[in-house]
Amino acid sequence: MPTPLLQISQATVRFGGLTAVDALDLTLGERELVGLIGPNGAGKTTAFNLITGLYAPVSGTVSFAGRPLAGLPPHRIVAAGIARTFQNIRLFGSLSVLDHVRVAGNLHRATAPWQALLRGRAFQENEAAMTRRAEELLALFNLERFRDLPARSLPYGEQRRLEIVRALATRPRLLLLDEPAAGLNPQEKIELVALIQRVHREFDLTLLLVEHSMKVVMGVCQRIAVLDHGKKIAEGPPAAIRRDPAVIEAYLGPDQATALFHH
Amino acid sequence: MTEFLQQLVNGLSLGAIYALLALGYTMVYGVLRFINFAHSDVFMVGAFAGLYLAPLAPGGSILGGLLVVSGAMLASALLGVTIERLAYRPLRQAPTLNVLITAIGVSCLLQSAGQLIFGAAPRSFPVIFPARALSVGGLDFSSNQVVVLVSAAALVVGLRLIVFHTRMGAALRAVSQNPRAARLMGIDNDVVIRFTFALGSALAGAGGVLYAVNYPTIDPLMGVLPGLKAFVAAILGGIGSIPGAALGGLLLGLVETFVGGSAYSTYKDAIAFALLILFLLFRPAGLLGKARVEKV
Amino acid sequence: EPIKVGEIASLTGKEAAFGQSSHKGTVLAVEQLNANGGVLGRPLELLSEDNQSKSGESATVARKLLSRAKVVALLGEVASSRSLEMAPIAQRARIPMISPSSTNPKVTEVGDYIFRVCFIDPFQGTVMAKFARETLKARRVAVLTSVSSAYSVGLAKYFKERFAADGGEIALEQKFAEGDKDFKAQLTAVRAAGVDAIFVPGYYTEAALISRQARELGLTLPLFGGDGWEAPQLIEIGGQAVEGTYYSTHYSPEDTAPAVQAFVAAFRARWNGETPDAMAALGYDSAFVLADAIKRAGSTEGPALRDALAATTGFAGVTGTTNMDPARNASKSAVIVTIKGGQFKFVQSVAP
Amino acid sequence: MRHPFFSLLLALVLGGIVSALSDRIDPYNLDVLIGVGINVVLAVSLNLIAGHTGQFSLGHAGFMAVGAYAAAAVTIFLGPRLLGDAAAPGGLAENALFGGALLAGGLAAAATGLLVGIPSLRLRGDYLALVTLGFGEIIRVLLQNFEPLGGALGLNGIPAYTTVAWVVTAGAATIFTVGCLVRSSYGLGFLAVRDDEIAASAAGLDPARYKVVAFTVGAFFAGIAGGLFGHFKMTITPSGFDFSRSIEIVVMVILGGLGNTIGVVLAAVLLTLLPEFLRPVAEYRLVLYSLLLIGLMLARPQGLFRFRTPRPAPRA
Amino acid sequence: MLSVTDLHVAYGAIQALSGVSFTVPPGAIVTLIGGNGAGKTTTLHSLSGLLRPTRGKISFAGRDLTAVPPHEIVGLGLCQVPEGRLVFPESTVAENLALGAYLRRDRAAIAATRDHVFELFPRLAERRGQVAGTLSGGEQQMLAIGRALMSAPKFLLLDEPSLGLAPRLIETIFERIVAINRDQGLPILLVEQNARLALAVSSYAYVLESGNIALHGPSAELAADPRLKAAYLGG
Ligand SMILES: Nc1ncnc2c1ncn2[C@@H]1O[C@H](COP(=O)(O)OP(=O)(O)OP(=O)(O)O)[C@@H](O)[C@H]1O
Ligand SMILES: Nc1ncnc2c1ncn2[C@@H]1O[C@H](COP(=O)(O)OP(=O)(O)OP(=O)(O)O)[C@@H](O)[C@H]1O
Ligand SMILES: [Mg+2]
Ligand SMILES: [Mg+2]
Repeated sequence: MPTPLLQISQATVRFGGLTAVDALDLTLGERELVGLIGPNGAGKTTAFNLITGLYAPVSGTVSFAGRPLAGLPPHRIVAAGIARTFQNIRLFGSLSVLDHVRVAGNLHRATAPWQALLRGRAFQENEAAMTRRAEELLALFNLERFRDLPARSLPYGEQRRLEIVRALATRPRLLLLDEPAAGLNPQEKIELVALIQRVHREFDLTLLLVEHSMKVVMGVCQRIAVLDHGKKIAEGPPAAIRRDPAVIEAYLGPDQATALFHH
Repeated sequence: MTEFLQQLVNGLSLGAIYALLALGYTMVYGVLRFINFAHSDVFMVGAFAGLYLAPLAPGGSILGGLLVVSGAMLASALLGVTIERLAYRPLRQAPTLNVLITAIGVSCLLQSAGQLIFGAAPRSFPVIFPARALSVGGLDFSSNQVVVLVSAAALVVGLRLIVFHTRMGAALRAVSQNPRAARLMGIDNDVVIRFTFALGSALAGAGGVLYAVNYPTIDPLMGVLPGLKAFVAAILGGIGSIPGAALGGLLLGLVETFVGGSAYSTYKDAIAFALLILFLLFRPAGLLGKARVEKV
Repeated sequence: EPIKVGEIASLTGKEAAFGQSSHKGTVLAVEQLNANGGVLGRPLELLSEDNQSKSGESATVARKLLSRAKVVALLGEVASSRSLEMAPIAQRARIPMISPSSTNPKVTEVGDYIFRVCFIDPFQGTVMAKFARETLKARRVAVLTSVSSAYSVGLAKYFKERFAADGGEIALEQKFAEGDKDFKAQLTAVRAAGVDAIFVPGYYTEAALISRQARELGLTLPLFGGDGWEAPQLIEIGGQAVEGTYYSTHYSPEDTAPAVQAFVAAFRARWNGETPDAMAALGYDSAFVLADAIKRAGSTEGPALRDALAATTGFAGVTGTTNMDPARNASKSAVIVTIKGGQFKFVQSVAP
Repeated sequence: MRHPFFSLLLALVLGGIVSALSDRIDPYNLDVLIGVGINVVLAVSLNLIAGHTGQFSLGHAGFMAVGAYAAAAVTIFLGPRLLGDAAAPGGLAENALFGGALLAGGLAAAATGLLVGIPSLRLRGDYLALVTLGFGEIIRVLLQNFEPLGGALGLNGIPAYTTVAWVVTAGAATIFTVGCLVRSSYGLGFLAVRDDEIAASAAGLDPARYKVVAFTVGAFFAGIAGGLFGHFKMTITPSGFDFSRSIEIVVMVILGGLGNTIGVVLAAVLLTLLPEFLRPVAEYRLVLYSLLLIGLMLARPQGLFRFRTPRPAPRA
Repeated sequence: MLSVTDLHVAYGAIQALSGVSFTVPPGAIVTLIGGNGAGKTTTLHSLSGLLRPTRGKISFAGRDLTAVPPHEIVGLGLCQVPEGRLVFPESTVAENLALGAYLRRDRAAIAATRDHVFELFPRLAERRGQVAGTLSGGEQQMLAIGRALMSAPKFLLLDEPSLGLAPRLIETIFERIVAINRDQGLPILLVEQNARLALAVSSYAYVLESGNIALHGPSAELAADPRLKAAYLGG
């Protein structure tokens, strides 16, 4: 078996007396699309924070493409190829939509500060190339009409998409999405599913998706891991997870959120 | 040993004054999240209010002293509320740095208007509390120092009671954490903020009079330096924390005193700042400040 | 056509207390001169500019007064550091400048157009060192210096040099900074050092508080200082605690000389009953020294005025008799004053 | 600012013209003009730290002090040795020396900035403000006690090398540098760090590096401003670089609108000229000045010179 | 109970609502659905007094609310669970709940309500001492709902209560909302993205589009309406 892209083994994260992630094992292979679900407070976001270097595990390891990530600051982890979005949208309020993508592009087409002063040919070309690439990305996600607007003035759904585009601009090999469907209406959720699938296909990357909308999770994931109280309680293909009694008990509920309100 | 103890006494009494002023900074900061630069000038106005009120009260008695202090607190509270209404409230929706500018403007205004109205030359402050030199086991201090220490301690306890055990206190904390949500709880933010300014400014007024009692020369710029020191104390203690402000003030007073009495007195302020910087590097949220939690 | 004279003073800001005193003296002098028919038959017009006690401002207003108003001379500043800002500009423009009360030697070293009507720190330091040795019979003294004040640092330096040369011992030197009001830390260290007297080169604001706090700490030994102490507030603020302290000064409002009493009376009448302090007296004299020089020069041209100023001898002002020495510093007697029964009392006069 | 070189050129031509005329300008006007220029350099450089990068700093006067003293030390102590007696006033040798002195001042200040930038990695908001304030005060106290540089009395007898041309050049260079930095895709990182540090690191940016760069570059130009100041006023004192000087610069930056270079430049001009215009009211000057300051802020809370209103997003 | 007529609200130059009218009869659950940026939150903010309408009238229990400040509106019993939770991040769960009951004085009654809330959200009881800022997204949502219930409201405004909640919990919450409405006759104005769910629990629905009411009718009818199906019910 080839080395997995991401390997979390026996990782534990604690806040004071609270164990938010408990001896978690999770392995992602190249180009997989995996869902991470679980009740509120199960530790999903914490797992993301663990992977992206915002929290350090008290025990256990996280390694990416065979390389341990311990001790790397968040921006180095991004450079290594892991990008993410946030459960509570975190954009650069005053930056324009285009600039969000350009700034994330720095990782690969960095110009040094002094080049910015000399403004030589190479610099100009590089800037132009970065802008072009940013525009392409925006076009791909239908955001080009907002190009010069400050991000904070975007409608909610578009902000969510912009976060994904910003993450993609760092050219990740692994993309972590934290509740991308939250706050979207059913129609938008359908579009999101299509978008995720397209990103997965066209950008040639591995995706880990945290989401409470079963329509989205079941619709796109090849495999699903379920957390409860920081522990993994189930893992498998969507169909199996849907029927897993432990998952139903802890998370889905007996009626699986189908229309139950018949008055 | 006597020298050490004496310096300890000196440091504590100096620190108590910083603490008094720092409490006001911390109160206002706690609610509005901005450094009220005009605080130190409200302190000055408090002292001048004391100067003009002193002849009206029986001099050199506890009762007279308390009357003067209360009068100055009232005057300062009025001033604080007025400043809030005219210079800060219109900027309620603007970023706090903008309020900082009007605060600097108000501070400059009070100082320069003070020089015009009260004159630039220092004025001597009358005796309002019974003044006595005390000597205990080789340690010398004045009764005024005791007054300051006792008042500072009483105010810390009082403030903590208000903030943690009254409805107004609860509202105050709510407004500081999330003003919009506070309104949805039925809290009238304007009332809360006005209350905070009144309280904070009253503290400054009390501080001004007590400072003047201890160092009986007052002038329109008298607030600048203690204001700066108190600002430092408030941050050192963990801005927003009431016991932190008190502790920060005491600590700063002690550091200054011990350095000031040593062979390195030349570098007193530099050493005090250097120690503070080092300290903050290890405790970025100050002595008792809570590191701001940011859930991502 | 009036003769325009520029004045630069700290009318606002940190050191406005000193600046305003000096300014009031100067204004009074100009008013008196004009009431007596002016100089060379022309009235004097005093153009005062404020520098907010800020560094950088004095240079700007000096340029303004020189280029816009074409003043014939500049009066000012109290603080040596700000006088040093004006001086090179006056020197380049070849317009005389008279500092009323900057006592640092460097001020007049800037050039031959720069004068002052007060004595300088080396003289004052010497006077007080001698006084401490001979009159106070002090062997070991402590010095309390304000590090942020050039005046204080300078005076301390000359005092220490002379005192040590006279066989005394500087037991310790403690420092404080401008605006400090608590000196107990330093005084406690002084107490532990066991000295005969404390020298406080500084301003009356500090001296009064230092005296009080020294007494609170049970220190009964004599304190003494320089001309910065000279102000009625010293007794107002210091109260009992300044009894038996000494300082050297240019002048004393208690001086019974008719000229001084006339000045004090006129000053009180003009400024709301305020008693003039040393700054006021020096500000007053600076204007008269200038007027005297204009008269003698018979002209307001820079070089002529400069020569007349340099030739000032035996000018009798309220701060004593001024003789310009070759370094353009006033060589005049220092007066030593003590406080007794809540009154300033003349002790002795020390000739240069 | 589409063509930064063009505007730099324009500024230099303008500077050339003014300095050609400077002999004919009244010295007082010239003094004020140079004061304006120096404040522009200070405000724009602080804007990089506080406006663009969001690191609230109360120690800018400290950087200025380091630059002023270092530059003055070069011209006073090395100048006579390097120039000899032959150098013509205003000649090439003198200007070369001055250029070198300014650079030395800038570099010394930049080194200090680097030092101050480091705590900024751990501290935020008011805590950082305190540390920068502390650094400024430490610098002041050290200078006060350092006798070779004049101690509390300050350093005097600094040669008057500063000319309008130098000031305009420095102003243009500061605006150009800050403008170019911020307008490049590299420099977007400053803004990103200001808006959200965690998001910035999620976009692969190193917030620490950006902050340190901002402090270093900002301090460099503050140092240059200090050098210009010293060689214009001919006297510098430690107390001239105190906390209140820092506050003045902060006021310019906030009033101009954080991160808005043109606004900050205009605010620096306005706030330098305002007190001069208010001179006729004498003692009432500061009172009026503070009232105006409050009034301006209340009237234009978005910053005096921010005219663009955000466009609404098209509806989906 | 609550009636809104011809409501206009603008953010500076941006017109967010242009002539919205609807009513909520006593004891009813009425839902407001609509796409992103349609103006749902703006409507609720106007009702709570956080935004001032430029035109139109809001009347609640016979009182005109248009010029009443927010804290007095809460005093009248109109209580909102805001979008984005807006918890007090540095206060504990228990303190947040206590602030919800800020205007109530009867300690025993408050304690009883708190026990109810803890019963509804056992997780909150577990975490009563944790500062709210560190709660997970869903936990904060529970807290926001619990906090609103603490005020013993006479009218409840819910802005996307299901946001970020696990499926099982959504079920529980909606069951509970229906129960409270049924048992206490508490009228509710519900804003939801999850239109299917919203229509299932409400009796009447309004569809908001670009600041206007585009459609309205009994929920059951709208649920079958083809115009709604495409855009809001996900085909
Ligand atoms: N900084 C922190 N300090 C203390 N507790 C924390 C902190 N961050 C998270 N927790 C706790 O850890 C647990 C896991 O939180 P996490 O945010 O990972 O949940 P989640 O699975 O993402 O939930 P949700 O679906 O509601 O977003 C929660 O109970 C939360 O309260
Ligand atoms: N603070 C604001 N400043 C300017 N425009 C705003 C502001 N808040 C909302 N808007 C605009 O008003 C319109 C209505 O916004 P509102 O938040 O009420 O929509 P919503 O229906 O609640 O959407 P969502 O489903 O995203 O919560 C949108 O076009 C939005 O861009
Ligand atoms: Mg989460
Ligand atoms: Mg909404």
